[in-house]
Amino acid sequence: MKITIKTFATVKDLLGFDEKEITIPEGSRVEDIIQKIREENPSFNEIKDSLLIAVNEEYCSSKTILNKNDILAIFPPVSGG
Amino acid sequence: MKITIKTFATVKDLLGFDEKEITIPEGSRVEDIIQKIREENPSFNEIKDSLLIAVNEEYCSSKTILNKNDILAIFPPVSGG
Amino acid sequence: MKQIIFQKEPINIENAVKNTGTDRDGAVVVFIGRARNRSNNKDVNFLEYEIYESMAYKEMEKIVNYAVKNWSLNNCIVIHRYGRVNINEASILISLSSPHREEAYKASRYIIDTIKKTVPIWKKEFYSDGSIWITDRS
Amino acid sequence: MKQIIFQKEPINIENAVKNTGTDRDGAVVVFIGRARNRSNNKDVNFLEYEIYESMAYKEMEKIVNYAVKNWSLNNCIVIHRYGRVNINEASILISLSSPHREEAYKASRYIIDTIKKTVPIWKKEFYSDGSIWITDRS
Repeated sequence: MKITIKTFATVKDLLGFDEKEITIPEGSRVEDIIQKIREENPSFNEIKDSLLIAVNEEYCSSKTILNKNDILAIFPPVSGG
Repeated sequence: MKITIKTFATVKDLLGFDEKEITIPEGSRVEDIIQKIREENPSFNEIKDSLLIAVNEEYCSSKTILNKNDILAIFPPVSGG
Repeated sequence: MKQIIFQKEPINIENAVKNTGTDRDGAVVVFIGRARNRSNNKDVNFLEYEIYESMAYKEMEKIVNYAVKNWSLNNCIVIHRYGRVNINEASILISLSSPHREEAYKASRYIIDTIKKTVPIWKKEFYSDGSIWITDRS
Repeated sequence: MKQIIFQKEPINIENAVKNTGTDRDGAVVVFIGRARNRSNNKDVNFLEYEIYESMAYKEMEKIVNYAVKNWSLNNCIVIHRYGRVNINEASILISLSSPHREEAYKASRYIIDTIKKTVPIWKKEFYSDGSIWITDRS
Protein backbone atom coordinates (compact mmCIF):
# COMPACT_ATOMS: atom_id res chain seq x y z
CA MET A 1 0.00 0.00 0.00
CA LYS A 2 1.07 3.57 -0.53
CA ILE A 3 1.80 6.20 2.07
CA THR A 4 3.32 9.66 1.88
CA ILE A 5 6.38 10.65 3.88
CA LYS A 6 6.89 14.29 4.78
CA THR A 7 10.07 15.65 6.31
CA PHE A 8 11.05 18.97 7.88
CA ALA A 9 14.08 20.91 9.07
CA THR A 10 17.15 18.73 9.84
CA VAL A 11 15.35 15.58 8.68
CA LYS A 12 14.56 17.15 5.32
CA ASP A 13 18.15 18.37 4.91
CA LEU A 14 19.58 14.90 5.62
CA LEU A 15 17.14 12.89 3.56
CA GLY A 16 17.12 15.35 0.69
CA PHE A 17 13.37 15.36 0.06
CA ASP A 18 10.43 17.05 1.68
CA GLU A 19 7.70 14.74 0.43
CA LYS A 20 7.76 11.30 -1.12
CA GLU A 21 5.30 8.52 -1.84
CA ILE A 22 6.46 5.06 -0.86
CA THR A 23 4.98 1.57 -0.98
CA ILE A 24 4.98 -0.41 2.25
CA PRO A 25 3.61 -3.78 3.38
CA GLU A 26 0.21 -3.76 5.02
CA GLY A 27 0.43 -3.79 8.79
CA SER A 28 3.68 -1.81 8.87
CA ARG A 29 4.34 0.24 11.95
CA VAL A 30 5.96 3.67 11.98
CA GLU A 31 9.10 2.17 13.50
CA ASP A 32 9.44 -0.21 10.56
CA ILE A 33 9.50 2.68 8.12
CA ILE A 34 11.98 4.63 10.24
CA GLN A 35 14.18 1.55 10.37
CA LYS A 36 14.07 1.22 6.60
CA ILE A 37 14.94 4.89 6.16
CA ARG A 38 17.91 4.48 8.51
CA GLU A 39 19.23 1.58 6.46
CA GLU A 40 18.88 3.42 3.17
CA ASN A 41 20.27 6.72 4.51
CA PRO A 42 23.24 6.20 6.83
CA SER A 43 23.50 9.99 7.30
CA PHE A 44 20.14 9.88 9.03
CA ASN A 45 21.88 8.64 12.15
CA GLU A 46 23.67 11.97 12.41
CA ILE A 47 20.51 13.43 13.92
CA LYS A 48 21.14 13.55 17.62
CA ASP A 49 17.72 14.92 18.55
CA SER A 50 14.90 12.54 19.26
CA LEU A 51 12.57 12.47 16.29
CA LEU A 52 8.92 13.41 16.41
CA ILE A 53 6.34 11.50 14.42
CA ALA A 54 2.93 12.55 13.16
CA VAL A 55 0.47 10.47 11.19
CA ASN A 56 -2.21 12.44 9.38
CA GLU A 57 -1.21 15.60 11.25
CA GLU A 58 -1.52 14.10 14.73
CA TYR A 59 1.43 13.19 16.94
CA CYS A 60 1.75 9.44 17.46
CA SER A 61 4.16 6.83 18.75
CA SER A 62 6.52 4.72 16.69
CA LYS A 63 4.30 1.71 17.40
CA THR A 64 1.41 3.17 15.38
CA ILE A 65 0.23 0.91 12.56
CA LEU A 66 0.01 2.69 9.23
CA ASN A 67 -2.94 2.60 6.87
CA LYS A 68 -3.27 3.15 3.15
CA ASN A 69 -2.76 6.79 2.10
CA ASP A 70 -1.52 7.84 5.50
CA ILE A 71 0.72 10.87 5.69
CA LEU A 72 3.71 10.10 7.87
CA ALA A 73 5.63 13.19 8.97
CA ILE A 74 9.08 12.90 10.52
CA PHE A 75 10.77 15.88 12.12
CA PRO A 76 13.07 17.07 14.89
CA PRO A 77 11.83 18.81 18.06
CA VAL A 78 9.96 21.94 17.12
CA SER A 79 11.43 25.40 17.74
CA GLY A 80 8.83 27.96 16.79
CA GLY A 81 7.85 31.04 18.70
CA MET B 1 5.73 74.60 63.68
CA LYS B 2 3.85 74.33 60.42
CA ILE B 3 3.24 71.25 58.34
CA THR B 4 1.03 70.59 55.34
CA ILE B 5 -1.59 67.84 55.31
CA LYS B 6 -2.60 66.30 52.02
CA THR B 7 -5.54 63.94 51.63
CA PHE B 8 -6.76 61.71 48.83
CA ALA B 9 -9.76 59.62 47.80
CA THR B 10 -12.05 58.59 50.71
CA VAL B 11 -9.98 60.57 53.20
CA LYS B 12 -10.35 63.72 51.13
CA ASP B 13 -14.09 63.17 50.76
CA LEU B 14 -14.58 62.75 54.51
CA LEU B 15 -12.33 65.58 55.67
CA GLY B 16 -13.52 67.94 52.98
CA PHE B 17 -10.12 69.34 52.00
CA ASP B 18 -7.28 68.11 49.85
CA GLU B 19 -4.51 70.27 51.29
CA LYS B 20 -4.23 72.30 54.49
CA GLU B 21 -1.50 73.93 56.50
CA ILE B 22 -1.66 73.29 60.24
CA THR B 23 0.43 74.24 63.22
CA ILE B 24 1.60 71.44 65.49
CA PRO B 25 3.85 71.18 68.55
CA GLU B 26 7.47 70.31 67.90
CA GLY B 27 8.17 66.62 68.38
CA SER B 28 4.70 65.56 67.25
CA ARG B 29 4.38 62.12 65.76
CA VAL B 30 2.16 61.22 62.82
CA GLU B 31 -0.16 59.33 65.18
CA ASP B 32 -0.68 62.48 67.25
CA ILE B 33 -1.91 64.35 64.21
CA ILE B 34 -4.17 61.48 63.13
CA GLN B 35 -5.59 61.38 66.64
CA LYS B 36 -6.31 65.11 66.54
CA ILE B 37 -8.01 64.76 63.16
CA ARG B 38 -10.17 61.94 64.49
CA GLU B 39 -11.30 64.09 67.40
CA GLU B 40 -12.13 67.05 65.19
CA ASN B 41 -13.82 64.97 62.48
CA PRO B 42 -15.98 62.18 63.92
CA SER B 43 -16.89 61.10 60.37
CA PHE B 44 -13.26 60.15 59.89
CA ASN B 45 -13.92 56.96 61.82
CA GLU B 46 -16.24 55.81 59.05
CA ILE B 47 -13.18 54.77 57.05
CA LYS B 48 -12.94 51.03 57.48
CA ASP B 49 -9.74 50.65 55.46
CA SER B 50 -6.41 50.93 57.16
CA LEU B 51 -4.88 54.30 56.35
CA LEU B 52 -1.57 54.79 54.59
CA ILE B 53 0.79 57.55 55.60
CA ALA B 54 3.51 59.31 53.64
CA VAL B 55 5.80 62.05 54.85
CA ASN B 56 7.51 64.05 52.13
CA GLU B 57 6.37 61.54 49.53
CA GLU B 58 7.78 58.48 51.27
CA TYR B 59 5.71 55.87 53.09
CA CYS B 60 6.28 55.90 56.83
CA SER B 61 4.83 54.57 60.06
CA SER B 62 2.53 56.39 62.44
CA LYS B 63 5.44 56.64 64.90
CA THR B 64 7.39 58.97 62.60
CA ILE B 65 8.30 62.29 64.20
CA LEU B 66 7.36 65.26 62.08
CA ASN B 67 9.62 68.18 61.22
CA LYS B 68 8.93 71.73 60.19
CA ASN B 69 7.44 72.08 56.68
CA ASP B 70 6.86 68.36 56.33
CA ILE B 71 4.16 67.24 53.94
CA LEU B 72 2.01 64.64 55.65
CA ALA B 73 -0.19 62.69 53.22
CA ILE B 74 -3.04 60.52 54.50
CA PHE B 75 -4.86 58.16 52.18
CA PRO B 76 -6.64 54.82 51.88
CA PRO B 77 -5.06 51.72 50.26
CA VAL B 78 -4.15 52.52 46.68
CA SER B 79 -6.11 51.05 43.77
CA GLY B 80 -4.41 52.11 40.58
CA GLY B 81 -3.64 49.97 37.58
CA MET C 1 15.22 53.24 27.84
CA LYS C 2 12.92 53.86 30.81
CA GLN C 3 9.79 55.97 30.60
CA ILE C 4 7.19 56.79 33.25
CA ILE C 5 4.26 58.91 32.19
CA PHE C 6 1.13 60.05 33.98
CA GLN C 7 -1.41 61.62 31.68
CA LYS C 8 -5.04 62.69 31.43
CA GLU C 9 -5.26 61.86 27.72
CA PRO C 10 -6.00 58.42 26.24
CA ILE C 11 -2.92 56.23 25.86
CA ASN C 12 -1.45 55.81 22.41
CA ILE C 13 -0.92 52.07 22.69
CA GLU C 14 0.43 51.57 19.17
CA ASN C 15 3.10 54.15 19.72
CA ALA C 16 4.31 52.71 23.01
CA VAL C 17 4.45 49.15 21.67
CA LYS C 18 6.24 50.29 18.53
CA ASN C 19 8.93 51.92 20.67
CA THR C 20 9.58 48.78 22.71
CA GLY C 21 12.28 46.25 21.82
CA THR C 22 15.91 46.60 20.82
CA ASP C 23 17.86 44.32 18.52
CA ARG C 24 19.07 42.40 21.58
CA ASP C 25 15.51 41.62 22.68
CA GLY C 26 13.77 38.33 21.94
CA ALA C 27 10.65 39.19 23.91
CA VAL C 28 8.24 42.06 24.34
CA VAL C 29 5.44 41.78 26.89
CA VAL C 30 2.71 44.38 26.96
CA PHE C 31 0.11 44.66 29.69
CA ILE C 32 -2.91 46.88 29.17
CA GLY C 33 -5.29 47.50 32.06
CA ARG C 34 -8.68 48.52 30.74
CA ALA C 35 -11.84 50.00 32.17
CA ARG C 36 -14.43 47.23 32.02
CA ASN C 37 -18.17 47.55 32.19
CA ARG C 38 -18.83 45.27 35.19
CA SER C 39 -17.51 45.45 38.70
CA ASN C 40 -18.91 44.58 42.12
CA ASN C 41 -21.90 43.09 40.28
CA LYS C 42 -22.85 46.47 38.86
CA ASP C 43 -22.72 48.10 35.45
CA VAL C 44 -19.89 50.62 35.41
CA ASN C 45 -20.37 53.76 33.34
CA PHE C 46 -16.85 55.13 33.62
CA LEU C 47 -13.88 55.41 35.98
CA GLU C 48 -11.99 58.25 37.52
CA TYR C 49 -8.44 58.02 38.80
CA GLU C 50 -6.99 60.34 41.39
CA ILE C 51 -3.24 60.54 41.67
CA TYR C 52 -0.68 61.92 44.15
CA GLU C 53 1.54 62.62 41.23
CA SER C 54 4.87 63.64 42.73
CA MET C 55 4.87 60.65 45.07
CA ALA C 56 3.45 58.33 42.43
CA TYR C 57 6.37 59.18 40.19
CA LYS C 58 8.88 58.31 42.92
CA GLU C 59 7.17 55.01 43.73
CA MET C 60 6.88 54.12 40.07
CA GLU C 61 10.56 54.85 39.56
CA LYS C 62 11.48 52.43 42.34
CA ILE C 63 9.37 49.72 40.70
CA VAL C 64 10.71 50.30 37.21
CA ASN C 65 14.33 50.55 38.33
CA TYR C 66 14.05 47.31 40.24
CA ALA C 67 12.46 45.51 37.30
CA VAL C 68 14.94 46.84 34.75
CA LYS C 69 17.86 45.72 36.86
CA ASN C 70 16.45 42.42 38.03
CA TRP C 71 15.14 41.16 34.70
CA SER C 72 17.56 42.76 32.22
CA LEU C 73 14.98 44.95 30.54
CA ASN C 74 16.28 47.02 27.66
CA ASN C 75 13.06 49.01 27.35
CA CYS C 76 10.41 49.72 29.95
CA ILE C 77 7.53 52.12 29.38
CA VAL C 78 4.78 52.66 31.96
CA ILE C 79 1.89 55.00 31.24
CA HIS C 80 -0.90 55.54 33.78
CA ARG C 81 -3.88 57.79 33.27
CA TYR C 82 -5.64 59.97 35.80
CA GLY C 83 -8.97 61.74 35.57
CA ARG C 84 -11.85 60.17 33.67
CA VAL C 85 -11.32 56.87 31.85
CA ASN C 86 -14.15 55.53 29.72
CA ILE C 87 -15.13 51.87 29.34
CA ASN C 88 -12.89 50.11 26.81
CA GLU C 89 -10.11 52.64 27.28
CA ALA C 90 -6.73 51.74 28.75
CA SER C 91 -6.05 53.05 32.25
CA ILE C 92 -2.51 51.68 32.26
CA LEU C 93 0.00 50.36 29.78
CA ILE C 94 3.23 48.53 30.62
CA SER C 95 5.38 47.78 27.60
CA LEU C 96 8.78 46.19 28.14
CA SER C 97 11.41 44.12 26.42
CA SER C 98 14.13 41.69 27.45
CA PRO C 99 16.40 39.21 25.69
CA HIS C 100 14.26 36.29 26.96
CA ARG C 101 10.55 35.85 27.60
CA GLU C 102 10.89 34.42 31.10
CA GLU C 103 12.31 37.73 32.33
CA ALA C 104 9.84 39.82 30.34
CA TYR C 105 6.79 38.05 31.79
CA LYS C 106 8.15 38.16 35.32
CA ALA C 107 8.97 41.85 35.09
CA SER C 108 5.56 42.71 33.63
CA ARG C 109 3.74 40.84 36.35
CA TYR C 110 5.90 42.33 39.08
CA ILE C 111 5.34 45.86 37.83
CA ILE C 112 1.55 45.71 37.64
CA ASP C 113 1.20 43.83 40.94
CA THR C 114 3.46 46.27 42.75
CA ILE C 115 1.83 49.35 41.24
CA LYS C 116 -1.45 48.13 42.70
CA LYS C 117 0.14 47.94 46.14
CA THR C 118 2.35 51.00 46.40
CA VAL C 119 1.73 53.70 43.81
CA PRO C 120 -0.63 56.37 45.21
CA ILE C 121 -3.38 56.27 42.62
CA TRP C 122 -7.03 55.63 43.46
CA LYS C 123 -9.84 54.39 41.27
CA LYS C 124 -13.45 55.50 41.57
CA GLU C 125 -16.14 53.57 39.77
CA PHE C 126 -19.20 55.45 38.54
CA TYR C 127 -22.51 53.59 38.26
CA SER C 128 -25.91 54.87 37.19
CA ASP C 129 -26.82 55.23 40.87
CA GLY C 130 -23.66 56.68 42.37
CA SER C 131 -19.94 56.14 42.70
CA ILE C 132 -17.52 54.35 44.98
CA TRP C 133 -13.81 54.50 45.70
CA ILE C 134 -12.20 51.12 45.13
CA THR C 135 -9.95 49.99 47.94
CA ASP C 136 -9.36 46.34 47.24
CA ARG C 137 -6.49 45.25 45.05
CA SER C 138 -8.18 42.92 42.61
CA MET D 1 -13.04 36.01 18.97
CA LYS D 2 -10.27 33.52 18.14
CA GLN D 3 -7.80 34.03 15.33
CA ILE D 4 -4.87 31.87 14.22
CA ILE D 5 -2.79 33.16 11.37
CA PHE D 6 0.39 31.90 9.70
CA GLN D 7 1.91 34.40 7.34
CA LYS D 8 5.07 35.22 5.42
CA GLU D 9 4.58 38.98 5.75
CA PRO D 10 5.65 41.12 8.72
CA ILE D 11 3.07 41.18 11.53
CA ASN D 12 0.94 44.29 11.90
CA ILE D 13 1.29 44.52 15.67
CA GLU D 14 -0.72 47.71 16.10
CA ASN D 15 -3.66 46.23 14.29
CA ALA D 16 -3.72 43.03 16.34
CA VAL D 17 -3.44 44.85 19.66
CA LYS D 18 -6.13 47.34 18.63
CA ASN D 19 -8.50 44.46 17.92
CA THR D 20 -7.99 42.84 21.33
CA GLY D 21 -10.23 43.57 24.32
CA THR D 22 -14.00 43.73 24.73
CA ASP D 23 -15.91 45.92 27.15
CA ARG D 24 -15.93 43.02 29.63
CA ASP D 25 -12.13 42.82 29.65
CA GLY D 26 -10.00 44.44 32.32
CA ALA D 27 -6.74 43.04 30.98
CA VAL D 28 -4.93 42.65 27.67
CA VAL D 29 -1.61 40.82 27.57
CA VAL D 30 0.46 40.89 24.41
CA PHE D 31 3.51 38.74 23.83
CA ILE D 32 5.79 39.51 20.92
CA GLY D 33 8.61 37.12 20.07
CA ARG D 34 11.31 38.93 18.14
CA ALA D 35 14.33 37.97 16.11
CA ARG D 36 17.33 39.09 18.14
CA ASN D 37 20.86 39.64 16.96
CA ARG D 38 22.67 37.26 19.33
CA SER D 39 22.21 33.54 19.87
CA ASN D 40 24.55 30.70 20.74
CA ASN D 41 27.25 33.34 21.26
CA LYS D 42 27.12 34.36 17.63
CA ASP D 43 25.84 37.35 15.71
CA VAL D 44 22.63 36.41 13.96
CA ASN D 45 21.93 37.98 10.57
CA PHE D 46 18.37 36.77 10.13
CA LEU D 47 16.06 33.83 10.84
CA GLU D 48 14.05 31.50 8.71
CA TYR D 49 11.03 29.57 9.93
CA GLU D 50 9.78 26.39 8.32
CA ILE D 51 6.24 25.30 9.05
CA TYR D 52 4.13 22.17 8.61
CA GLU D 53 1.18 24.42 8.13
CA SER D 54 -1.84 22.12 8.11
CA MET D 55 -0.67 20.34 11.23
CA ALA D 56 0.55 23.56 12.86
CA TYR D 57 -2.94 24.97 12.48
CA LYS D 58 -4.49 21.97 14.22
CA GLU D 59 -2.00 22.06 17.09
CA MET D 60 -2.39 25.80 17.48
CA GLU D 61 -6.17 25.41 17.59
CA LYS D 62 -5.87 22.94 20.45
CA ILE D 63 -3.71 25.38 22.38
CA VAL D 64 -5.92 28.39 21.75
CA ASN D 65 -9.13 26.52 22.49
CA TYR D 66 -7.75 25.25 25.77
CA ALA D 67 -6.55 28.72 26.80
CA VAL D 68 -9.80 30.45 25.83
CA LYS D 69 -11.83 27.98 27.84
CA ASN D 70 -9.53 27.68 30.81
CA TRP D 71 -8.81 31.38 31.35
CA SER D 72 -12.04 33.01 30.12
CA LEU D 73 -10.45 34.80 27.19
CA ASN D 74 -12.80 36.97 25.19
CA ASN D 75 -10.23 37.61 22.46
CA CYS D 76 -7.24 35.55 21.44
CA ILE D 77 -5.14 36.31 18.38
CA VAL D 78 -2.03 34.29 17.48
CA ILE D 79 0.05 35.20 14.46
CA HIS D 80 3.20 33.25 13.56
CA ARG D 81 5.42 33.99 10.62
CA TYR D 82 7.24 31.57 8.37
CA GLY D 83 10.00 32.19 5.84
CA ARG D 84 12.59 34.87 6.46
CA VAL D 85 12.34 37.05 9.58
CA ASN D 86 14.81 39.91 9.95
CA ILE D 87 16.39 41.08 13.21
CA ASN D 88 14.03 43.33 15.16
CA GLU D 89 10.98 41.89 13.43
CA ALA D 90 8.31 39.92 15.27
CA SER D 91 8.23 36.19 14.57
CA ILE D 92 5.16 35.65 16.72
CA LEU D 93 2.45 37.76 18.32
CA ILE D 94 -0.02 36.57 20.94
CA SER D 95 -2.62 39.17 21.85
CA LEU D 96 -5.39 38.20 24.24
CA SER D 97 -7.87 39.66 26.69
CA SER D 98 -9.70 38.49 29.78
CA PRO D 99 -11.77 40.12 32.53
CA HIS D 100 -8.83 39.81 34.98
CA ARG D 101 -5.07 40.02 34.59
CA GLU D 102 -4.26 36.81 36.44
CA GLU D 103 -5.99 34.81 33.71
CA ALA D 104 -4.56 36.90 30.89
CA TYR D 105 -0.95 36.42 32.03
CA LYS D 106 -1.41 32.71 32.65
CA ALA D 107 -3.02 32.16 29.26
CA SER D 108 -0.32 34.13 27.45
CA ARG D 109 2.45 32.19 29.12
CA TYR D 110 0.74 28.86 28.50
CA ILE D 111 0.24 29.61 24.82
CA ILE D 112 3.83 30.60 24.04
CA ASP D 113 5.33 27.80 26.14
CA THR D 114 3.11 25.18 24.53
CA ILE D 115 3.65 26.47 21.01
CA LYS D 116 7.37 25.95 21.55
CA LYS D 117 6.72 22.33 22.50
CA THR D 118 4.05 21.13 20.12
CA VAL D 119 3.46 23.32 17.07
CA PRO D 120 5.47 22.03 14.09
CA ILE D 121 7.48 25.11 13.25
CA TRP D 122 11.29 25.18 13.08
CA LYS D 123 13.68 28.06 13.35
CA LYS D 124 16.95 28.33 11.45
CA GLU D 125 19.49 30.93 12.48
CA PHE D 126 21.69 32.45 9.80
CA TYR D 127 25.16 33.70 10.77
CA SER D 128 27.86 35.22 8.59
CA ASP D 129 29.53 31.80 8.43
CA GLY D 130 26.59 29.48 7.96
CA SER D 131 23.25 28.49 9.42
CA ILE D 132 21.85 26.06 11.95
CA TRP D 133 18.48 24.57 12.79
CA ILE D 134 17.52 25.34 16.38
CA THR D 135 16.28 22.35 18.31
CA ASP D 136 16.31 23.50 21.89
CA ARG D 137 13.30 25.24 23.37
CA SER D 138 14.82 28.31 24.94
